[in-house]
Amino acid sequence: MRQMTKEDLFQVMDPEGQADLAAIEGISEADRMKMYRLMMFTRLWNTKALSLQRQGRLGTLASVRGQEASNVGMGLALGPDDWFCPAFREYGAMFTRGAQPVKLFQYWGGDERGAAPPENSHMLPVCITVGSHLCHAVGIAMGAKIRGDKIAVMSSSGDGSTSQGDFHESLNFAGVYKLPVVFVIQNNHWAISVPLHQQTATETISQKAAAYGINGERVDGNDVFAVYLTVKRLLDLARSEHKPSLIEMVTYRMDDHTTSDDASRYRTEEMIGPWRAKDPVDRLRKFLIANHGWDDNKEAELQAELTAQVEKSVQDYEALPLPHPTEMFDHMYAEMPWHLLEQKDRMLKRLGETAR
Amino acid sequence: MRQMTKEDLFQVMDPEGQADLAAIEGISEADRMKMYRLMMFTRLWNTKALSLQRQGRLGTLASVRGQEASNVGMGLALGPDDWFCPAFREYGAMFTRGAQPVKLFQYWGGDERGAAPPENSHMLPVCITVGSHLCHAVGIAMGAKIRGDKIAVMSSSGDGSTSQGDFHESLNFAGVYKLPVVFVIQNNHWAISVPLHQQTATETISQKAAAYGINGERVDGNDVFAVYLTVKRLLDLARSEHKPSLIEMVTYRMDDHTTSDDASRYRTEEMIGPWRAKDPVDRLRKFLIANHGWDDNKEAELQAELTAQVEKSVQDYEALPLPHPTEMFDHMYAEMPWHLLEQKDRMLKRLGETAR
Amino acid sequence: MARLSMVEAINVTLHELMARDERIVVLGEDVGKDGGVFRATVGLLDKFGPMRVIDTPLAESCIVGSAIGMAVYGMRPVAEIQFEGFMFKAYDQVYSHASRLRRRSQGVYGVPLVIRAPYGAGVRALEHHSDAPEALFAHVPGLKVVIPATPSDAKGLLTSSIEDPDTVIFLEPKRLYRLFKEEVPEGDYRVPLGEARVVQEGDDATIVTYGGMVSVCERAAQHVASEGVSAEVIDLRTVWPFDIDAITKSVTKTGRLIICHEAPRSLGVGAEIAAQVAEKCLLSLQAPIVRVTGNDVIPPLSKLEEYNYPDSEQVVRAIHETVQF
Amino acid sequence: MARLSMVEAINVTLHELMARDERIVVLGEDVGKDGGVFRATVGLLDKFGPMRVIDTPLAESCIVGSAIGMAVYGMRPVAEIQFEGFMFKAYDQVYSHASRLRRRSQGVYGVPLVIRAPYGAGVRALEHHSDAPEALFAHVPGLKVVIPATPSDAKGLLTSSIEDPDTVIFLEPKRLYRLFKEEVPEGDYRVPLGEARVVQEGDDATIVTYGGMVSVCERAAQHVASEGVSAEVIDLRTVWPFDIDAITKSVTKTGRLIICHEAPRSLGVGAEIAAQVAEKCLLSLQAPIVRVTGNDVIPPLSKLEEYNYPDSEQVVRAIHETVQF
Ligand SMILES: Cc1ncc(C[n+]2csc(CCOP(=O)(O)OP(=O)(O)O)c2C)c(N)n1
Ligand SMILES: Cc1ncc(C[n+]2csc(CCOP(=O)(O)OP(=O)(O)O)c2C)c(N)n1
Ligand SMILES: [Mg+2]
Ligand SMILES: [Mg+2]
Repeated sequence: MRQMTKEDLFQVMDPEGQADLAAIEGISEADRMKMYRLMMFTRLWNTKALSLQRQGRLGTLASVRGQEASNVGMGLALGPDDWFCPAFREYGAMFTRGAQPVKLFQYWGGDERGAAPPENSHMLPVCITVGSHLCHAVGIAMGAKIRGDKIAVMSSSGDGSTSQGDFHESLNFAGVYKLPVVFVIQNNHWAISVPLHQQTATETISQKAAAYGINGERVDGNDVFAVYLTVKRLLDLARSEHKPSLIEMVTYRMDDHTTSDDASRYRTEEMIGPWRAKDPVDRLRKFLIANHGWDDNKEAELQAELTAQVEKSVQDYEALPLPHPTEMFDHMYAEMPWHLLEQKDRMLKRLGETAR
Repeated sequence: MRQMTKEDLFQVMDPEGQADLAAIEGISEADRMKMYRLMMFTRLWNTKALSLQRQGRLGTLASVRGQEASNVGMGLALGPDDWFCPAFREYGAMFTRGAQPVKLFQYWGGDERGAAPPENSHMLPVCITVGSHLCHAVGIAMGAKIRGDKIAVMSSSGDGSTSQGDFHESLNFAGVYKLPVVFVIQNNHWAISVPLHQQTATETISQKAAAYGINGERVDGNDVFAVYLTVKRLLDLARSEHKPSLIEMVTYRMDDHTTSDDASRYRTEEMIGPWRAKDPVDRLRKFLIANHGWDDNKEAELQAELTAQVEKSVQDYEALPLPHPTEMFDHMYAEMPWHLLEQKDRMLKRLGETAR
Repeated sequence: MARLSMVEAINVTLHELMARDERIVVLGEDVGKDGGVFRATVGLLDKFGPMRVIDTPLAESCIVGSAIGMAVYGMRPVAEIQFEGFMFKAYDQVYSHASRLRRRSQGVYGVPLVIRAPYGAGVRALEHHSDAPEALFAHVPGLKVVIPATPSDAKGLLTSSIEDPDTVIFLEPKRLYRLFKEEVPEGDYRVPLGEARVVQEGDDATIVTYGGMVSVCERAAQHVASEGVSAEVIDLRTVWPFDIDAITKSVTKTGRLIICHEAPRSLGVGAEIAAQVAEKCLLSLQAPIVRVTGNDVIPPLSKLEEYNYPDSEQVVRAIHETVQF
Repeated sequence: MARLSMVEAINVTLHELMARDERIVVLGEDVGKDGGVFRATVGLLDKFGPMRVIDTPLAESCIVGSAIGMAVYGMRPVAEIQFEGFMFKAYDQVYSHASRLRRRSQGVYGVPLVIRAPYGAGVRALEHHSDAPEALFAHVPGLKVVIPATPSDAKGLLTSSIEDPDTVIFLEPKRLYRLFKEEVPEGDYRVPLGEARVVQEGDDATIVTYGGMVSVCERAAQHVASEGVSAEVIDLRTVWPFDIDAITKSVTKTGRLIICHEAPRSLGVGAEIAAQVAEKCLLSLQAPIVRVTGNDVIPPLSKLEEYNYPDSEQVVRAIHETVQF
């Protein structure tokens, strides 16, 4: 088996939007439009979220700008019964699974109730402890295999997550048990201030698959078609042959790590520059213009429509009633034990209320 | 880079004791004799320890039988200033670092005082939590690199340890920082009842090096010359060029996992059979007979001498005074805090003694 | 009813529950072919096959992490950690996820997971094989901690733990695994979580204990009985959230409290019991609260092992102390 | 003396100590080029270079594990865990090794390691960024736990921690990082570990607290002072092993005890304080011991954050309760 190098990079659409049409034959025009719509929506929602944060109307939050293709492409590749285990920078993928924009605002605005995954989304809530949810993806895949359910499971996490012990243990389990699971790594080249080459001494992330006897692939993460085709193919392989995969999405974090971060402390404009030309949204737009009669009018119309959706979700968010302070006791256990009842009661007394 | 397969196995002496004499030129006759002596001593000590355990004179303990070559070979390859971080089945390697047989009896007999590493042995005490000491090896190597000390560090652990998150994090650190560290894996094919193929889906352990951008090698662990030459070469590389390595020693656990285990529950005589013919001690003896005039008389003499040493250490062990109950408070902190003083005092009262 | 040791009772319970609930899956190191290093899972692999009795790689974090995933998927995983001292490799999965996913998902997912581990000292074992870390789980919001003291309770509590919708850390005192046998109810048998057992009634002092210390305290109570002192012995069974009513009721009656556990003293479960009593029934107290516990040390190896954990003599002394105060 | 915030004081301390002791090495995620997510390590990389200020891969277990190795090798590592909620990935290294290697090697090796982490709630952060897990370290035999409440103490305690021959878990209340500045002694400055600080003397009730709750309790004490109630406020500083003499001395004087911490109530440090007092000075107690603490919940996100941790009003109420008992 040959080891992957940096030269291995699956791409079907170049930064100019020129695509290998034969390769993408299986993606209908409607699906291509859906991809664009979701990517654009993700970008607009993300932009809005950043601006709300600056105004103090949202809390700390991680921008997904630059990673819309890898997000939307992998999300759309999932089947309805497949499971998805996201990290914390996957709004685009979450939208493909039916996540409500208002709920995301609610959660990142500091209200846990926004974290509830939509009914039947087969999606875990956001995972913030880097890498640890890969084990959960493995467990879901074990459950599916035990039950004989023909589904696949996909996790998503960053290049930084590949340094965690849980990454290793998860991929090893997947290899040993031949699980229907696909581990997607969003290689956006940074883990806060740590660049990829200080995260690992390997040339690629996909080559790490060799340590687990599983399949490793390396994809242009800014090419939504390449992302979609690869993830779909490997999810199929997982579902039908119980072959697990590690997929490296080569992309870039265009913004600060989060709104609490100031990336200028550790990276220069020269580093980002080359990636601007590879923008995933622009790339797909160019393709649509060349191949599907997309134009400025349609663009303006779409943006207006999606912007209105985003604005509506902001209004809905801001109209949400505050959680009652005792909400913090909810869902700690299926049934509230005495010590929490006591503490809840104390809280109510503090608030001058009586037991609810 | 080509991926290692099962066919890759460095050997310079075959199971019949026939060696590539050119390859072992650099190992003097005295060194060869020393290897044999230490391997034989390890085997005799180990046999005695197992029998003491059966008689209730020692506690639970893990037999090293079958792994004497990989133990002694790697131990002798270390330079005097190098560091060694063992797991729990490395008596042979520990003897090469000056470990006192009586101390090992003391420790495995249930008295912590036996765990004290010999002065200047640059050896950590036994590590029982599988895989976790690989991080310590990394840290020692970081310390050495920071200080500019020209030393190398070696850890030893089992095939089972490669499934642990700490294995992964350690090898990744070693790759990223280019540390003078060599991770030796004793692939004895079992982690208690779990055979290698249920531990990992890879064909070899050495191929896991590819996930860290470090050097991986695969060695016949029952060939003491191959072990010694490889470890020495890679320790040199670590010391002089800060190149870390992962070395897989292919060997076999000939006995039960520990004295608490009954391997007949999960492995058959047929599985062990082929490995009897590869015995590392017999192999070296055949070599010595063929090349250095070793004979039955010399063998009998050596065995008598070493057996007497072992017996002496048993006597010394059994003559050791029991630890005083308050010994458990020693070395918990450099200076005993009030709560331990209080507890120690309570213990003395319980014993009817007054403060010491 | 059959006479069973605790480890047999656990084994029988797993057999029975797995037979009647397909969702139950057992996983861990050496739980399959080997039947577990203490034989707690023996026979399960033959009966239920490798899909439901899973020998895992040597990786505690993913044993627990994957069990969490299975639980979310609707299974009822019972994960074995080979010894309590190795639970810390999985601590993040327990602390950050098992205890939190219900709330993080706002009740959409639960984690009905049982993590079993042999627990405590008393079998002359190696380092990391004699620890008593229950407090480190009890302090984590969202968890339950159970420690049985008899074979019957082991069955009844394990059943309730596996049926519980939340994560239960189920610690099995090694010293009791084979110490004695007793009649264990056959078939369906539950001991509800959160309910203590009054092992012996008494009026002069309350002894709150659990796990391997229950019989130690029982013996102490019998000893002082011969001196005319009547001590009430309470076995918590569920170590957290413990049965506060049983404790306060008894202390209100006796006015004296002795707490006994083998775990390190400081910030142990005993500290919380003392704090609750000092808050809820201080005025009933006629003597200082006494804790008889393991020391704040690394549990010593066999040569000193017995000196670290409480014995009946110490408990007797503590009873004398409080009663004569 | 310079007026510094707590995070500045920590930064200055690291600068000064690293300049005078070559053995000190700082490592962690984003501690180098970025200067730390809270800027605690800013400037160190430029001054001391990448050999002593080490940006690590994203792997907490090996951050602590490798720091242990460095400590054994004779360095004085100061490991930063980016947020307290991520310490659990390294928990096994702390529990099984940092706290044990001295004894395991019979004193041949020690682990003079400081693990720094931003700690606690109050900065409207994400999940895992507002936890208060000190009890989970205090219960582990062999560790010390330190939580400063002022910039000067941060300097003095960090200095003592780095010079200490054993492992110290050094938790830095995020809410205090920039809350206020004060004059911080320049140059060599030590606050000995294990010594509490009497923040305010008083006769009617004792309030034992630490970290971010110290100023909350101080305000409460000032409030009740205006009502003629004199409360003594004790800042533990070293949370474990805490200054037992300071506590018992004060409680013996006042007869009333309030304990305040933001960490979850059950099995928290407060439980141990209560247990110690219930054992050592029960007869001095004129009222039940009251704990004012965080709840046994996942620290809520920003919208409810302030409702979870104690505020001065609650402490005032607790003082009233005990004084009027
Ligand atoms: C276990 C853990 N350690 C530290 C952090 C703090 N942290 C949040 S995101 C991040 C970097 C993550 O990098 P990567 O995995 O590449 O994902 P990205 O942020 O680039 O999407 C760090 C260190 C965390 N969330 N979890
Ligand atoms: C973290 C951890 N989990 C479980 C154990 C129990 N245990 C002791 S040895 C062992 C198997 C180790 O296998 P391997 O690493 O191959 O070493 P070997 O015993 O073959 O020398 C296990 C599971 C342990 N010591 N540490
Ligand atoms: Mg990244
Ligand atoms: Mg092995």
